[in-house]
Order: sequence, then structure tokens, then C-alpha cells
Amino acid sequence: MSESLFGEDVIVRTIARLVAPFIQLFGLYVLMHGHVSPGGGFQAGVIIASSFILLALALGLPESKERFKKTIRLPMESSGPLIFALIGVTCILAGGYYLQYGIAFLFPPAVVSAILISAVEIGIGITVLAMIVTIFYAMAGD
Amino acid sequence: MIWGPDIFILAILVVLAIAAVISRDLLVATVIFSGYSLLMAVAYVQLNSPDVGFTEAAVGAGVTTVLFILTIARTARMEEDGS
Amino acid sequence: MTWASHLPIIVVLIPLLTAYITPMLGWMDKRICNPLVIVSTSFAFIASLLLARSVLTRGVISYHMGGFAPPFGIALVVDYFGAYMCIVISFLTLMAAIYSREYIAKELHESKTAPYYTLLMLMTGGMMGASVTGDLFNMFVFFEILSISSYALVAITGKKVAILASYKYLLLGAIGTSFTLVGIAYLYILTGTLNMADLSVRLASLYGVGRSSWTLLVALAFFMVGYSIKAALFPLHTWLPDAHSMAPSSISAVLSGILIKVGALALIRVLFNIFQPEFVVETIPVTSMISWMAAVAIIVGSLFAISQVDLKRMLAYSSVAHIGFIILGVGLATGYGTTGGILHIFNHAMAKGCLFLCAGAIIYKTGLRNIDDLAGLGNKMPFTMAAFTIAALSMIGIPPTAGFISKFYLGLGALETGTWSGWVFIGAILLGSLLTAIFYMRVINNIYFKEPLHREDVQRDETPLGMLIPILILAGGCVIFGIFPRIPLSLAEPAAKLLLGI
Amino acid sequence: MIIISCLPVIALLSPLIGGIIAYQAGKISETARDLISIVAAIVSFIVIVAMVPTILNGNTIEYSFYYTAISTLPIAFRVGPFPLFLGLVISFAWILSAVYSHRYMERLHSRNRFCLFMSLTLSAVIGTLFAKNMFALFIFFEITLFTSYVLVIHEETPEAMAAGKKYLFLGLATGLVMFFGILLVYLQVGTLDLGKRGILDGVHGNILYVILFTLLVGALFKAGMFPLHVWLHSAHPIAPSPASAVLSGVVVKEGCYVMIRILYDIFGVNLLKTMLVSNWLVLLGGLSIFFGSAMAIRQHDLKTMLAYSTVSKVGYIFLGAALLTPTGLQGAMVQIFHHLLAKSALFFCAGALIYKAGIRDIDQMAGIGKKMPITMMVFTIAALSMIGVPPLVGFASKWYIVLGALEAGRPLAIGFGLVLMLSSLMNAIYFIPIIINAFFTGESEHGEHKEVRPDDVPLSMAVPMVILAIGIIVFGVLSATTSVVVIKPTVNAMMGL
Repeated sequence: MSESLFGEDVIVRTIARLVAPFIQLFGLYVLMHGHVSPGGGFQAGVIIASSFILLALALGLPESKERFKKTIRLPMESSGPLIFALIGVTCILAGGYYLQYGIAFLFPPAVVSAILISAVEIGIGITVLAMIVTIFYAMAGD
Repeated sequence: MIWGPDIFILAILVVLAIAAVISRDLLVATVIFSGYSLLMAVAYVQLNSPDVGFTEAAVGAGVTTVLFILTIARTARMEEDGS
Repeated sequence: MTWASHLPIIVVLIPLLTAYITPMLGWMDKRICNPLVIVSTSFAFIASLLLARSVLTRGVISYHMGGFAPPFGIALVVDYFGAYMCIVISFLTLMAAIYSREYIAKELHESKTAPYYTLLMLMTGGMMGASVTGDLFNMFVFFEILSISSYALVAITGKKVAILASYKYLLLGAIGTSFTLVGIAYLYILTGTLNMADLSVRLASLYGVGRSSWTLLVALAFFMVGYSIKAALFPLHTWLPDAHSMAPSSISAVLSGILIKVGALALIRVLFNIFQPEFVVETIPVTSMISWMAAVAIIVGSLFAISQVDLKRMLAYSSVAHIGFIILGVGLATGYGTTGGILHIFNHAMAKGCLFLCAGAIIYKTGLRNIDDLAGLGNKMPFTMAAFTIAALSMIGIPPTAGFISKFYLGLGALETGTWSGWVFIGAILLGSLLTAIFYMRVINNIYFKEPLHREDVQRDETPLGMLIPILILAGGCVIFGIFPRIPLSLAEPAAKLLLGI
Repeated sequence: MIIISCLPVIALLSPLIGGIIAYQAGKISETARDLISIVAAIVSFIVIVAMVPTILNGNTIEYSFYYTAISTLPIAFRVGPFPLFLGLVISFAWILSAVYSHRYMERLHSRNRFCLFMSLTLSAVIGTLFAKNMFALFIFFEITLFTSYVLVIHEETPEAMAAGKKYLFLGLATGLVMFFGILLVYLQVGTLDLGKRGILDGVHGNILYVILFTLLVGALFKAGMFPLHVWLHSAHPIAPSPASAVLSGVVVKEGCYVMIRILYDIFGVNLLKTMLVSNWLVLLGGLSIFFGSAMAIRQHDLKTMLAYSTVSKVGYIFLGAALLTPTGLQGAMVQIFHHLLAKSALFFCAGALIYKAGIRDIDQMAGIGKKMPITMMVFTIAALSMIGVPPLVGFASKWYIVLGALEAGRPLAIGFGLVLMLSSLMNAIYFIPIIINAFFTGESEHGEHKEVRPDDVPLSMAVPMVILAIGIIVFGVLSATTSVVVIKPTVNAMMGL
């Protein structure tokens, strides 16, 4: 898929360019509200990834790749679980069990819990985002 | 619990599933499957699991469809007879 | 809480963390991967030893993930058996990692180095996790991690046969996975819990109660089939010979040495930790059924191995036979028998690991895979072939190697049942041992007592030191733990007693 | 005292370590290699001699690695009169064999390997003799199988490989049957100790017969008894002659030793008498005697003939032991001793003929006695002893066995006393013609050994043969004395008298 599915259709290209940041914004919303409302890291990652897929479909693969280079994707893929695991270890260092969020560590337990859960969700989101985009690029002819 | 919409959704789900199976044009089948996933997402929300519904909408209806279409683009669009 | 109480999660985290760091570092410099993996598996090995010590002194350790007490949270429960498996897994992975340094440089394309080590570490993490977890669904997740990474590792050479083997493995593995998932779902419907200890308590009240007991049986059947595929128990072993012979040898060693044993571990957990021993032994004779299957596996696996011409395929079929020994010991459900089965996990891991690493060394040096072409190697690679011989004798069960001790325990266990089927099982064990001798002696005779075709075949050309060290360590282990079998038995014996509740 | 209790281990380890050192030395110097292996055997012999005073005082030497094996089954050693007696003879025969093989082996390939596995076999045999329980005994018993397998297939010809395959796989199979018997014993009584003259007292019923059968299968295979002899006549002749000598002289005796331990220490005389199996075992022994002799008469290959003769002699040992009387057992022990000397001597002679004249066939031996007088004199003495001519050791053993048969007092036992006589006749039929042919017939028309110059084998080969021949005569003359001093106390210890 060397070029856009839609040829040089101006409307599609423009709309896609306009919509993509909003999709990403929505993804971030889902990400940050994961611990209080439906949603979370995984869904957010998929939503943000879909914005890149949209760009690829509308603008063509090369341009989409230009915005999300392999050199960025590769560290992102493995940093997500790393964040997850390290936060678990942080809980141990702070005197709790692995992944025990509700511990008093500089802040009251409720605050720490919110911060740590959000961090874990961010980690998951990053990985899912990078993985899905990578799979998409691989299938589209990387 | 409201029975009407549930049964309506389930009925359409069955129809879509059958349509996806009998369609010989794989692209059509994929698009039907995408609609099926969307309705599944609604059904999940109805069953009080918005999280799963969310995921189904994003992954099942969105990413999976794109990946299917890419696969079809790389192979053949029409299901072949017999061999 | 001392740091030692966190050991259950640490043994899982070390390989998994390494798996995530490896691709990033490997992206910068490929040469870092191997030392990193060796260091981290060494730490995992040391941590496993500490874990075992802590289990031996303090009894079963329960670790609550996220601070939620079971049955609400996910618990890691390390009993003697889990600690034992952790030691075996980390030890063999360490050997494979040391071996990989030079082996992989020749066998694999440079661009695959980082993925190779990443997948190896993921697989190790999955195996460690499956050994220490006390939660049924968590075990399923770890099984997925190890299965998927092993599918990829089988195909990593990129050869067409390897990809085909991997595909076959994937298909059967996926069936196994879905079967276990269905089993988990049934148990969850019945009890509303996934914690193993909790499940075992709640299921006890359901034995033989109307429809629920039928559901219970269906769940048990699904588990048996699903995990038997993972363990390659006889009629479901068909993926194993292809996958294990086509993978790179270092991976074959890990796959044959421990991965299928993790399937056996899952079977043991389901039989004795989730269902009560009384239930699976007396009410429904599941253990007797799997013993019969294992007895058939011993004979059929050995017969298939005899008919092979490819060395690695022969070793793979030999694994089918020896997983039969392990499952037979477990299925006997007697003190001696289960001890023997658990002990054989360790002994077979060492011997088969050594054999596969030797086969890899032969391929590395000469490119030969055919058993009939091995003439003269006894002079060409004396140390490697001596190690091969020792490991083969251990597989046959010749004293004073470790295999003899497990044979002794398995035989005692079969007799201990005191039934006529026990005599059939001991017949299978002894006949299996004899058949094993037939195909291993063929290799040994070819190596040492056959005139080579070309004179240059006998020139001294030893395996590189980096590959030789793990081979020799494993072969030495086969002898040392045959003379000092109390070292592994000190964990295996209480493990069996705890599982059987005696 | 600690040093004394370590002696069995030293006796075991010195050939093991010596063999490995010799193997490495062999890459540099062949003479050094042979010297080292001879020294290792001598050290082993001296160490066993050093145990004699303690044993004569009526003590036993024990050594255990209690914490190494399974807690109730340590790999442990206990030396009593019988193992010590046999250990002395075996390690002495080994020295002779090591000396002999120095020159004999020089025409064969893979000499280092041969030397190594000879030493390993000695080590394993000593381990078998000194084992304290059946578990340790079985370990060394199986190791012997593998080390001697390498000796059998030394030539690496297709025939040797086929003979070795038969030996190895039958040995493994019977070993597994014996293993099964050991498991049965352990599960029945929870011990495998060999020092109690019968540990199966509490066991009743058919299981006893199963145990007896399974245990004996393993031992009798190694001993080459009649139904399980099928490997012996192909494996022993195909090995190089020093190896044939130790295989027929020593490894077979290991099987006999294990058989006697099973009968007298696992079961015990009283239990066997209540089991009423003695007659059947005697019958088996008689069959072996008769069959071995009959087959030996038919042979033309000298070494094959000697191998069949072994089958027959093992029958004597088994018969004597199965009579369950002190005199019968005494006869069996003298027979072990006698056969060890005589059969080693005969195989040395056969080796000398191959080495010097290249003949294996009996028909080619006409007139060879004039060219190789020492060899043929030794051959004559050993053969006469085999037949049982009075002043030699062979006569003493037959005498005791017949006495034992009379002592047992059963008609069947007396009947097999007669079989013994018959078999002596058969021995004469196959040995006497060879001797007459060698000394009193002129060289045949074909002249198979024309090129042989009238000097005999090298000194290092002649000396072991001559020592054995002298041993046969001396111990034959002194048989009454040795019986009282050595054999009788051993027998009494075994029988619990």
C-alpha cells in the first residue's frame, strides 16, 4: 500500500488531518479517566492507534510513518510493560506488596493510588498503541 | 431490564452473523462483521460491562476490520469454489 | 516484611523485566543482549534457590499481589513443588543462555539476536509465573505468555520447515489453550472463584451433588485435554517431534527440558491442588486413566524414537516417552511414585537438555543431523561426546546416573499401588527403559565404534568453550545427582507428600 | 581404624583413578600406560591383602556414605570373609591379565581404550563384591555390564558388534528383571541389607518364588547359566584374549557371587529349604553342566570351546551352591577359585596361540606342543584340572560337590553327583584330544604354523600363564589345608553355623 486508498481526494485528506488530533485527544481522555470510568490504558491505546491508521489510510503509508517512526515505536513497545513492572517494584520498595497501590508514600494512600494507577494505565496505553500500529504497518507492507 | 431492544439487537446480530457467513465477497463479509462487532459492543454495555463494550468497539469494529481489509488487499477478494 | 518475602514475585519479575529491557538495549548494541540475559538468569537462579530455602524453612509461602488477600486478589503460592520447578527452569535457562552466545551467532541472522533473547526471557518468565501462581486464571495467562513466545521461537530460524512446525504447534497449542479456558469458565460458574486454594475448598462440597458434579467432570475433562496438549502426553503429542526438532538446539533443550514439564505441572496443580486427591484417585479414577495413557506413551514414544534417523527427531520422540514417565509417576498417586515423577522432571531436564545441546554442537561443528553419519565423532569431539554418553545413560537409567534414581522411585511407586495395574506399569517402565537403551546405544555405537568414512572426520575439533561449559555442567549434574540424589529429593519428596496430602 | 574402614573404597578407587591416568599416559607412552595399570591393580591387591588380618580376627570392615544416596539405601561397603576371598583372587588374576595384555595388545587398535575399560571393569567388580546392600550391589553390577561391553566389542568387527549387542541388551533386560526383584524385596521388607543371612523371613506366599526367579535371572545371566548362556559363546571368544580371560574368569564369577549372595543372604538357607526349590535349582545346574559340555565337544574354534566349557563349570558352581549344604557350598567356592585360575590360564594359552601362530582352530594345533612347549604345558595342566585329575584344584572342587550331594541325601542330588562324573568324562573328551594332538602328532600336511619359530611367547605373556599353572598345582596339593584355613570359615559364615 504505497499510496492512499483514496487517491488524492482533498476532502478525505483534509478531514482526516483535522479529525486525527481529536481522536488522539479522546484517547488521552479515556486514558486519564481509566481508573474512575469505563476505559483505560488498553482502550486508549487502541483509540490513539486508530488515529494513525486513519492517517495511513487517508494520506498514505509513508506520510503516516513519517509521523510515527520506528525509532520511537521500538522503545515504546517495551517501555510500557517496564513501567508497569517498575511501578510494582516501587510498591515493594515503599513497603507494600507488589502492585499494592494503596500505600502511604509521600502522599496519602488515595492520592498515591490514583497516581500509580494512572501511571500503570499510561504504560499499558503506550505499549498497546505502539504494538497495534506496528502490526498495522507490518501487514500494510512495512 | 428492557427486553425489547435486547431482543432486537440479538435478532440483528443473528442476521448479521448469517449474512457474514454466507457472503462470498470477503470485503462485504468484513464490513458486515464490523457492524456485528459494533452491535456486540452495544450488547455488552447492555449487560453492564461498559469496559468490554468499549474494547469491542475499538478493537473489534475498528482495528480488526482494518487488518482484515489489509489482508484481503494482499490476497484475494472473492472466496473460491471447491479447490 | 523482609525482602525475602517478596521472592515469589522477584523470580517472575527478573526474566520478564529482562525481556522488556533486552529489545531496547539490543537496538543500541546487539552484543549486550547475551551478557544481560546470562546475568539476569543467574539472578533468577539464585533467587529460586533462596526461595526454595525459604520454603523449606518456613513452609508454603503465599504472596498477595496488590495487597488484596485471596480469594479476591491474585495470590502467588509457592509450595515445595513450585520452588523446585523454579530452580529447574532457571537452571536450564541459564545453561541455554550461556550456550546461545556462540551458537546463535552462527545459527541465526544477526537481526534476530535481540528478538531471540527477548522471547527466551518471556518464555522463562511465563514458566516461572506458571510455577508460582496460586490463581487458575493467572496460570492461564502465564501459559499464554510461554506458549506464544515458544511458537515464535520454534519458527525463529525462518526456514520453511520450522515455520510449518511452528504453525502445527500453534494450532494444537491454541486448541489446548481454549480447552483450558473453557474448563476455567466452568469452574468459575460453579464456584465464583479462581483462587486454587479457595476452589479446592468450595469444590469439595460439590463432589457428587446432582448436576454440578457433572459440570465438575466436564471441567476436569477440559483441563485434562488442554494441559495434556501442553505437556505432549501421548495421543496429543503430535506437535512435539516437529517443533522440538526444528527449533534451534538451545531452544529445543529448553522446550524439551522444561516447557513440557510446565504442562505436567499444570496437570498436577489441577489434579491435586484444585481437585482433592481422594476425588481424582478414588471417586473418579482420573489418575489411573492418565497413568494408562502415560504407560502407552512410554512404549509408543520409544518405539517411534527407535525408527528415527534424524538425531534431533529421535531426541524429541524420546521426550514423548519420558513425559510419559513423569505423568505415570504423578498418576500413580503414591508417595514413591509421585516423588519419582517429580524427581524425573529434574533428571530428565538435565539429561535431555544436555543431549539437545550436544546435538546442537554436532550441527554447529559438522552440520550432521543423521544418526548414521556420526561415525568418528568420538575422536573429533571427545568432551561433547562423553557428555552425550553420560546423558544418554542417564536417560536409560543406568546407575550411577540420576536417571536410575528416578527409575527406582517410579518402580517402587508402581509396586506400591498393590494392584495388578501396578505390575503392568512397572512392566512399562522397565520395557521403556530397555527400548530407550536400544536407540541411545545405536547413537553411542555409531559415535565410538564405527569406522568413519573420511579420515578428516577424526581430526580433533572440539566444540567452542562457551558451548562446551553448559554441556559439561549438565552432564556432570547427571552423575552428581545420581550419586547424591538426596539434594533434589529434599524438595521433591515433601512436594509429593504435600500434593498427595500424606 | 578409620584407615581400615576406608580400605574397600581405596581398593575400588585405585583401578578407577589408575585407569584414567593410564588412559591419559597412553597418549604419550604405551609402556607407561601399561605400567600404571599394572600398578593400579597391584595397589588394589595389596589393599585387599591389608584387609585380611581384620577379617581373620572375625571382624567385618564397613564403610558407608550415609548421606549420599537414599537414606535407607546408602551406597555402602561391607567386607566379610567371602567377598575378601574372592576379591583377593580376582585382583590377583587382574594383575596377571594386565601383565599379559602388555605384549598381546600391541597388534590391536584402541589400546588406550582397552586399558581404561579393563581397569574400570576391575573397579566395578570390586564394588560388586564389597557392596553392603543389594542396591549398591546392583549399581556396580550394571556398571560392569557396560564396561565389559566395551571389552567385548573391542575389535569393532560386525561379528563383535553383533555379539556385543546380544550381550548388552540381554544383560540390560535381565538386569531390569533383577531390578524388579530388588524393588519387590525392598517394598516387602524395607531393607536390602546383605549381612543378615536372610531378610525375607516375614514374607509368605507366591511372591517369594517371584522374587527368587527375578533376582536369579539377573545373576544367572551374568554367570552364563544354561538357559541364559546364549550370549556367552559369542561374546567371550570375540573379545581380545586378556579380556576373554577376565570375562570368563572374573565377570562370570561376579554373576556366581551375586547368585550365592541372593541364595544365602537375601533368602537364607532355612527359607530356601521351606520353599522346596533346591531340587529344581540343582536340576538347572545339572542341565547347564551337561549342555555346556555337550556343546563344547562340538566346537572347532578353541576359544568358543572354552566359552562353552565355562557354561558347564558355572553349572558346577550353581549346583554346589543350590545343594544348601556346607560341603556343597564349599565345593562351589573351590570351583569358583579353580575355574578362575584354570579358565584364565586356558584363555591366556589360546591368546598365545593366536599371538604366536595365528591359529584359533583346534584341528590346526597338531604338533604345536613342540614349538610352544611352555604354552602347551600350561594348557595341559589347566585342562587336566578342568577334567578333575586328582592332585589339581579341579579335583578338590568336584570332590566337595559330590560330598555335598551325598550330604544332602536326596536321591536327585545323588543323581547329579553322577552327572558330575559323566561331565568329567565329557571334559576329557574335548580336552584330551587337543593335548595328544599338540604333543604327539607331527605337523600336518598343510603346515598352518610353519613360520612359527621354535621359541615360545614373550616373557611378559609366559609369566602369568606359568604363575597360574603353578597356582593350580600348589593349591591342588594344599587343598585340604586351604579348605580348613580359608574356605571352611567362609562357608560357616555364609551358612550361619
